[in-house]
Amino acid sequence: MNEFVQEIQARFEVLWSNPQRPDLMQIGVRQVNALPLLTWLKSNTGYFILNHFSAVDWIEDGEFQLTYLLTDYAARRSLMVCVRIDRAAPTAESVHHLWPEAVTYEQEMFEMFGISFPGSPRQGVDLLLEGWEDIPPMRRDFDTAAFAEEAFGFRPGRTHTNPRDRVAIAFGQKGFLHDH
Amino acid sequence: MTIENPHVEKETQLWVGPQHPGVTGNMAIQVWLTGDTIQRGITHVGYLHRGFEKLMERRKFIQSFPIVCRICVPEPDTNEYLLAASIEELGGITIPEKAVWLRTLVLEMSRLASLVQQIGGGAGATGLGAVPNWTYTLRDYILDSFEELTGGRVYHMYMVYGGVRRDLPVGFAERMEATLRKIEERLPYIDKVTFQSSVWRERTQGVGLTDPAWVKEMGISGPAIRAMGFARDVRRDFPYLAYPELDFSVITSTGGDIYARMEIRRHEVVESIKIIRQVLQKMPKDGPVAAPIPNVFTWRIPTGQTYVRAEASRGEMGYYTVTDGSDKVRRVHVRGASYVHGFAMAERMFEGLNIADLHPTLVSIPTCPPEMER
Amino acid sequence: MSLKNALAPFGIWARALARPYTIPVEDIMRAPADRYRGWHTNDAEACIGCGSCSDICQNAAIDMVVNRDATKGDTGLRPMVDYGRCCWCALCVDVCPSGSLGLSSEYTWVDKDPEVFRYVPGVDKKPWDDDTKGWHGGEWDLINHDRVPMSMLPGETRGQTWAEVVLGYSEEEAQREAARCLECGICTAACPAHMHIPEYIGAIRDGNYEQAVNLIYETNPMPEMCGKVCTRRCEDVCAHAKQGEPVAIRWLKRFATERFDDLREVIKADVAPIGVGKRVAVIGGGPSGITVAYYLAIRGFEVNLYEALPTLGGATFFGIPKYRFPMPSLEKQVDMLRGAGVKLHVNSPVDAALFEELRSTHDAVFIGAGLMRGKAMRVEGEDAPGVVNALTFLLEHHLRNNTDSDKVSKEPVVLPGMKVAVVGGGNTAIDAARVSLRLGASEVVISYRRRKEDMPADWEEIEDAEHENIQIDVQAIPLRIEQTPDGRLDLIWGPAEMVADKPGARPKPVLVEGVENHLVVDRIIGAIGQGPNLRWLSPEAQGTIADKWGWIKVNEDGMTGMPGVFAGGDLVNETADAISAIADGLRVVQGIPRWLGLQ
Amino acid sequence: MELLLQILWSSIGVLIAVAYGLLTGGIVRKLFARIQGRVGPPVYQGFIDLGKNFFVRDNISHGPMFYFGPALRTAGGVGIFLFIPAIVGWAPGENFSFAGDLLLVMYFMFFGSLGMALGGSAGGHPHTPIGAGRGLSQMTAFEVPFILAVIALVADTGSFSVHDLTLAQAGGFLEWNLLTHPFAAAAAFIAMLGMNGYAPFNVVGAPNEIPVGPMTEYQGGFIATLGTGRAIFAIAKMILFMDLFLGGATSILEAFIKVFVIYMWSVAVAAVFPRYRVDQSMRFFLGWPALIGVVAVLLALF
Amino acid sequence: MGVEEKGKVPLLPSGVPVGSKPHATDSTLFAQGRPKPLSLDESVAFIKNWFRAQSLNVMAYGTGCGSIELGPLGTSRFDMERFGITGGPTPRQSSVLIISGYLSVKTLKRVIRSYEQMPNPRWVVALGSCTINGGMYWDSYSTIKILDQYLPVDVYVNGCMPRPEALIAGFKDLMDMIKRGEANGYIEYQNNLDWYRANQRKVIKDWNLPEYSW
Repeated sequence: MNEFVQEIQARFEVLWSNPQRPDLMQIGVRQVNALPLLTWLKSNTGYFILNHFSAVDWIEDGEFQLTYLLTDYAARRSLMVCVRIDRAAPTAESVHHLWPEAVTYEQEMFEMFGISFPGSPRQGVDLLLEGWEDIPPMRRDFDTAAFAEEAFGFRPGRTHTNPRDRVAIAFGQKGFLHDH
Repeated sequence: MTIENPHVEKETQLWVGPQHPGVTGNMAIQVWLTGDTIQRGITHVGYLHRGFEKLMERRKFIQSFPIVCRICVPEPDTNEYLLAASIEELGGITIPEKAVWLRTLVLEMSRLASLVQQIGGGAGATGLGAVPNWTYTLRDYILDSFEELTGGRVYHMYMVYGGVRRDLPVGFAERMEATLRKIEERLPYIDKVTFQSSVWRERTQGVGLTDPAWVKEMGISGPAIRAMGFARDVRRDFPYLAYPELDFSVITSTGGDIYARMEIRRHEVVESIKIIRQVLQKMPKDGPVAAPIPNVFTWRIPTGQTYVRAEASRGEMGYYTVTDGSDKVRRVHVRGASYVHGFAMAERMFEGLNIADLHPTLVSIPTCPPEMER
Repeated sequence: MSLKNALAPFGIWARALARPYTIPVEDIMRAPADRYRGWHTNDAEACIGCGSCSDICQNAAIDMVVNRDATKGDTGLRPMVDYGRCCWCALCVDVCPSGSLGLSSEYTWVDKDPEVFRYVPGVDKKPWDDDTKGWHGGEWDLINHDRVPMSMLPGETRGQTWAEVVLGYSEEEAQREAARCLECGICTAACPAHMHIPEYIGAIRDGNYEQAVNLIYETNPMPEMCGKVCTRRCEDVCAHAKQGEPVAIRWLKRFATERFDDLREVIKADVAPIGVGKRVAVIGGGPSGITVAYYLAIRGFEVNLYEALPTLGGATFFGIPKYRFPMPSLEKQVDMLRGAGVKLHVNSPVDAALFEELRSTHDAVFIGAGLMRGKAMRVEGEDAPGVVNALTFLLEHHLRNNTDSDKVSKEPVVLPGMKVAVVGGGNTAIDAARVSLRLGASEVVISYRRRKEDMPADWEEIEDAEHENIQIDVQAIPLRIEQTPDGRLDLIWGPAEMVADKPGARPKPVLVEGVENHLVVDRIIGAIGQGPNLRWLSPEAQGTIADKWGWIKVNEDGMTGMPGVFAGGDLVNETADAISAIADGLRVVQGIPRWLGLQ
Repeated sequence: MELLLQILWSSIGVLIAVAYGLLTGGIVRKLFARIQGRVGPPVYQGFIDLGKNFFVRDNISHGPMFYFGPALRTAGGVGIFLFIPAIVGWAPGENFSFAGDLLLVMYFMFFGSLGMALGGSAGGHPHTPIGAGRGLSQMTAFEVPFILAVIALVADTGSFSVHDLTLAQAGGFLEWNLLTHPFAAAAAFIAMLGMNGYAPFNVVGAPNEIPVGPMTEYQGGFIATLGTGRAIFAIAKMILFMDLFLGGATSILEAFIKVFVIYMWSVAVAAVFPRYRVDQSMRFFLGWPALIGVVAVLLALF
Repeated sequence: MGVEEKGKVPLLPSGVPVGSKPHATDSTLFAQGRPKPLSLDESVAFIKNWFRAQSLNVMAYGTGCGSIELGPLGTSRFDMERFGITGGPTPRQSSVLIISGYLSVKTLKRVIRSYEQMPNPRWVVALGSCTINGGMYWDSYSTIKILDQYLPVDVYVNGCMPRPEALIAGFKDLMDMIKRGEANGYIEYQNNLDWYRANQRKVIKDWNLPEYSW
């Protein structure tokens, strides 16, 4: 796999590469040469099937990571291309002209993460949710439990006592290095 | 949600909606008809959306183990295996020999149950009442074996990180053999009514065609691609578990229509039965069934990402898992086979299809809505 | 469309004559497989309410509800399962440390009212309560029951050296052991000082040892001592102890404190200096005295500590041999006291006059003198030479070895090659036996009145003693001691048979008449027990603060009958172990400021 | 006066026919269940369903035209029954066969389906026009062989009255048109598969494509009427076939048995075949069954 | 070609881009007025209830994962038809609506529409734990937690998912209740429709329903 990475390195700048498994190589590229790399991979290498395309929310670094997984069924190997895009205004080039199933991936990512793919045919059309007014739910800063409690509410009548508190109350647990 | 067709002339717009006996699972097809033939169709999902991936980000590793098998109801075990395999790869856990064989057994039994159900679905979609009844009964016998092995009927929650939760019960092999023989005994009757029946052949041959040119563009897999002559099977291309030691053949056929896809399933049932017999025979008799895993309350896995794939009855299923050093998953993306089949491929197959053939086509692909929307 | 294809389907009409697959109506409710996961069952007595099932459940289906009042080993809570949430994954059964929770194999529950699908298994009666089939713990458990093994000195050689027997965990071992903890908090209740055990074990697991040590010092000024010699009440009630080995809490505490050579900069206390300008006198440098001195000193009190022996530590110095609790770790904790600004007065026993003077010059006085009087065996011939009390034997031994005090003869009582008999079954007896072994005794015998399982000593101590092939004679009541012609001693003892006492108490040994056995040895050490010794107080002071046997009575603040005089440690509580002494000290640390009105 | 008596007897005849239709429907459901390996519903389930549908509380109606669908359907079935002799030679069994002839009966057959198409479309559900379109086109297809068979018979016996056609076959089963006009019988019996609406030609009411086609909007009382309509329609057609090809019936028991046997022919085919699409079924009927019909007519004419 | 290749978001005839139509409030397609309350003597008619109980039509709508067990129930192994239970292809012909597990908001709207199309008397059977208090998806942003707030439920069959045997027990329970005249969820729905509608409005934001265009 490494010589294949060299081949890519020759054309595009590979930020990092990690041979996760003998049949899975992961590389990281800059956003600017993501689409050229994918187009090159599709047109003149064995990796022309887009197996999977999704986003990961690295909220601490303020970035989304787009992951394209291309598989070469003849050589029985996969290549995972990871691209970091800015989280504040997340936009990326659409690849639906290379792979038709990318339309659905992009539609879902716009709805779930808010990553816009200008030119993607079905961007903005509801895929999974209907009448959703909150921030895109798959973002890390969306708290689904609080939303569920507030929007739907749970069945009342359940009480829970934390064993730790019950022991502390029953036996008066105090610390002497600090004034509680 | 409605998508208006801006250039409406004299087409009837119809919703083969979520409440419809003729839709596999819970999804809607918005079709534009002229007379009985479909001009264009758009698949709508979201009716079973529970946000698994969001829920898994709030659950410790051991806690996302039971929720994963709820993703696809007819075939839950592929999800269990894929999550276990990805977390084990990232967490650095190797499973014992017997667990490898037990997992292969469970995957093949689940595949057999799903294939048998799909054969019933294929026949039922064209109006045959008898075959779905038989196939659901055969599937029920397999569920009884599952219940005996894993403790659960449909959701097994059996393949946990590090191996499996229980060993084979005593006398399981004989009872499983009896079930397999029941299936084999019923297959000729199914052939009589479907593959050898003139009406069924007329309803399925040349209907729901897939074009080999799509293979280059889309990640089609499973019976849909094997019906076009491509011998693509993850168990052969990217072998996992005990499949390298098993001999089974990848069934292909030509024609790319409903008949070809159902024929492949019919032969894959025989292959699955053969595999199950081999697994039960070659399985090591003793040895541990699970490797020890760290304390589940505080288990942290260092940062990493991986993509693990397996062959479900509908095609190639993959899990993209990212961990970030905490005790929860950063991101899991479930890529089911129906994600490509249900949207891109199905919408191309709808064109020119008779509305009466919509249901047989959907069943033959097949599309499993919960897998498409998770 | 060939004719064969047209006629083939008719073949299936044969199916119409065969027997239908349908299950007849009467046995539709068929029995499920043996390991089918149905509704929950729980053994309410075996359950300790640790809440592990409630923590593992990802559907938040299990609430811990109050079922009985909390006791030392049981939080008194029981899991209530909400079947509006449960998904029958049985993770709660696999994580249950006591193995009380299980799933029956019953699967039908139909009702009109949705509120009914919630019950406390084992408490609310259900038809499937005694179903043995279903899914039960034991076959594949999420928690691992066995402890990380501790490396120790090999059995034979450790008898000859004074090096520390238990070698302590490495960092990796400690983190692996700490990761076993389920953080249920039951140990906190059992520990007399209620230490923050789950918190500091979590800190050790996460690797921030500084926070761990600070958490330990919240309630324990002598953690290294506790880490080596504590009686580990916490480990007895640990959730793991039900079905496996408990978490090694004591060794983890020791690991945390041994990470730092000098804890003075590490421990950061921020308490209000309420005691500035106030003076407190502490009599006795045992665990209770050290606790009062340390915690009052960091609160600004001016503390004067008076200790009769040359070093502090009290019973932990002279009562516990150095292969279990080496001097350097005792010195380290005494340095903490100096760091806190306590003025130490060693080799200065307090008599009645000094006591009165201290009462007048200090705002409060604390008595933590400990049990200094070894009980006599009250056996005829006890005053023969060569018969010595275990307390004085150990005291003199430690003074001779570890300090340059001149009050003791250079000549040890037990000489190499002697045969020694120790009468008694507590920790002191075991320590006396092992010390005399290290002093070169050729053979050591422990003779005890009751059975082996009744011995009050720590089971680990008994095991270690047997490793060092010390013989233990059980059910032996000493009758009298006689001198043999060649100057040796003959311990004559009679066998005893056990008679059940009131329920819960140990059975009483009763002498079997007419049978006498002889045990000829060179030295006899009596380790029957220790008693209070308040003779240094004036008689009327003794009268006010102590009862007729010499035990001091205190109120909930730790104050005795005499205002301003507080007491704690073995003189007050009967449990007579170090951690209870620290607990008394902690009570007094709250009592004194409250009595002085400074809180 | 004699007419009044006849009306009384015929209405009793209709009730018996409905009851027998529901009973046969129950037996057919049991047979389908048996072949599927099931126990199947009790035989009297048809009556319970009828009762349940009557007792549905509120019937959602879409205007007056909506009512005509089931009404016309039932009227078609009753019409056929009234104008053909259920039992030949026994006054009450003759019904009004003297007044009507084969053309009227065939009109009543088309009449039912037209009614359903109009009524269903009034419901406003898009499935109904598609279902109606299918039903009507399929009906025209399977009517062709039937009409050719009828023409062959009429040409041979010279009269349109069913009564005369039945009498023409009197004299033992050798005289039955089934044997004397085999081609006509074959074409008619194949056409009957289409009429009954069982597989392989049940795409009209098929649940999993366009759910139940014209009947999508009907519920409660309407379905009860439709149920009785279908029951009487089936029995009436069977009696017609009995009269035309099996020499009519001289006693009630003979009528019951012959009707049941004819019914079993379409059930035997239905249990084992999937559904044809509409265009396939039209192509099927206009294929060799129509050819057989033409041959039958040629034979009858020359 | 099934997928628009134009790359431009198609506009509706009214000029509004596809998919971004403003959310309608309660459109006229949902029951607004409250029908006249039903007289209670109706439910004491034992004969009518006996007929209704002996022939139930289960609507063919697998709303959740529990509907996979309706397969074995409807086919030869457990055969619900011998109890007179058959499938109803459309809401008009069905009398029992099975909510077979979790219910996402998108499905809830269609379920309400189907429920209101069903003729009275109609019953709701709720399967699994998801309909009682949210089940495994208690913290999901898209599934409802307490079915009781949105639809009147007559019988709960617990289990995740309930087995066919449990479903048969549930149906027997429902049939007995109908015969005793106690299964009156639909009367309760009609009598306090405002309460149900308020809860539904709190959860469903977009009340659009697909219009059928010719």
